[in-house]
Amino acid sequence: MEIAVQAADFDVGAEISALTAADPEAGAVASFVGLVRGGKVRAMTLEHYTAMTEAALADIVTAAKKRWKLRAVRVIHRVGCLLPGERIVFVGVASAHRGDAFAACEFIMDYLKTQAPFWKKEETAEGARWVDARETDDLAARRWRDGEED
Amino acid sequence: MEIAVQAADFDVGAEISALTAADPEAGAVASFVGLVRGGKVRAMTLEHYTAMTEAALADIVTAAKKRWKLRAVRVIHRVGCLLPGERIVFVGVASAHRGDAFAACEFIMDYLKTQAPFWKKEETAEGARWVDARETDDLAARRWRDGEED
Amino acid sequence: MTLKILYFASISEAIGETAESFDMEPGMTTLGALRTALGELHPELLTAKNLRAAVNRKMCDWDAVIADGDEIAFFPPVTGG
Amino acid sequence: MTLKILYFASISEAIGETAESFDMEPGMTTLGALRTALGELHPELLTAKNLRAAVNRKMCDWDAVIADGDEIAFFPPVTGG
Repeated sequence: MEIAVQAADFDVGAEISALTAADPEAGAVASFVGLVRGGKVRAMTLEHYTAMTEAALADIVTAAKKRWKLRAVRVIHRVGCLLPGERIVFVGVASAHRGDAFAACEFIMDYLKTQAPFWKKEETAEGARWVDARETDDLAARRWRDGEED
Repeated sequence: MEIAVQAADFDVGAEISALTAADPEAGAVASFVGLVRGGKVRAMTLEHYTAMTEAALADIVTAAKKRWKLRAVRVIHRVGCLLPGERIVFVGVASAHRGDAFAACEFIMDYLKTQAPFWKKEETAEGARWVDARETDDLAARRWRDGEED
Repeated sequence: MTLKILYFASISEAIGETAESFDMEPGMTTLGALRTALGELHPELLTAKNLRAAVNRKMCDWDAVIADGDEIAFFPPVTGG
Repeated sequence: MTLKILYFASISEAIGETAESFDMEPGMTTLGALRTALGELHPELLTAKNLRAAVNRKMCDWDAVIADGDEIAFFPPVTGG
């Protein structure tokens, strides 16, 4: 399974190892872990569009595989209530060489941030509020379009 | 310790977790693992310039910290004899936001590939041979210079 | 035609519903037209900043064509990751 | 002046040494001049493709100035990572 949407935490080391297990051609693994930042936030709840989420993530992974030479991809996104310091998301990409792995990993994160149906609600001392989308995330996703062939 | 040059393997999951432990502002960790590729290679020996290696890696990390807003950095490079599938190098970068973490992680790998005094010797059925430097690695490191402010 | 309508996150909270069924007059066949029609019941759909929508679980622009039985979701810009 | 010379990887194998001491005539004070002088003992230093060098553990260009007591290393392009 390439994609998982789950309440449970995950084992980053095991996920990274699994990406290259039994694949002698995979010389490079780029990965990303996103965590709940602290500060004023006491807790965060992640809502998602259950029926659409995995398909949206699968579309993003398919686009990455079309664009770069990849050996294996893994995306895990947690939902439900998370505390500061907890992991939210994991993206791992294995490839023969590092250039493809780095680019695809960042591409998947940039598209996930603008295309995958998750919404964060933060709880602070002043109450709960839905997190605003960041304009920089739109810009990050858009920059991959300039280089598209099709 | 940010930098380690060692014969022993390392625990990728523990290294990634340590980068954000007790840092509530670190919301993003980008990391890279490089492994010995198989195929014709039976084993690989990594020679290095002991007195220079850690200083060279420290210079690369310092340059990355000057260029991006980073919370923590970890570089581990193994030396000695390694078998196909074994980990060679780990670079992990924690930051508040993912853009800085991704860029710095790739920058460190690109500079490590051209500036850190390690040399690989491969053993194949036809004998042992020193690995040739790849021109693409020079190009990868050079592209960071175009955007330099100084 | 009958549509299954879903609301998420701040949109769902503002409207006070997570799902409903909606019968639309024939002839109005775009996502944008649906938004306008539903907006008479839920003005939040008209005033929401950067409202997004999906047709049958694919994010679409407002000129997307919709058909009987479609599942239409309205939501704010996504904030996962 | 006396210099500590180190060789690594394929350069070390070609020359058959990993380290040696070298006395250089005064007046020849760049890395490039040292390479030329050492090349009389070890022609591999002149023929090696893309030879690299470090002065006191910093990679340097051939016009780098060297001084008595310096540690000079010669090696092929690095291939770690």
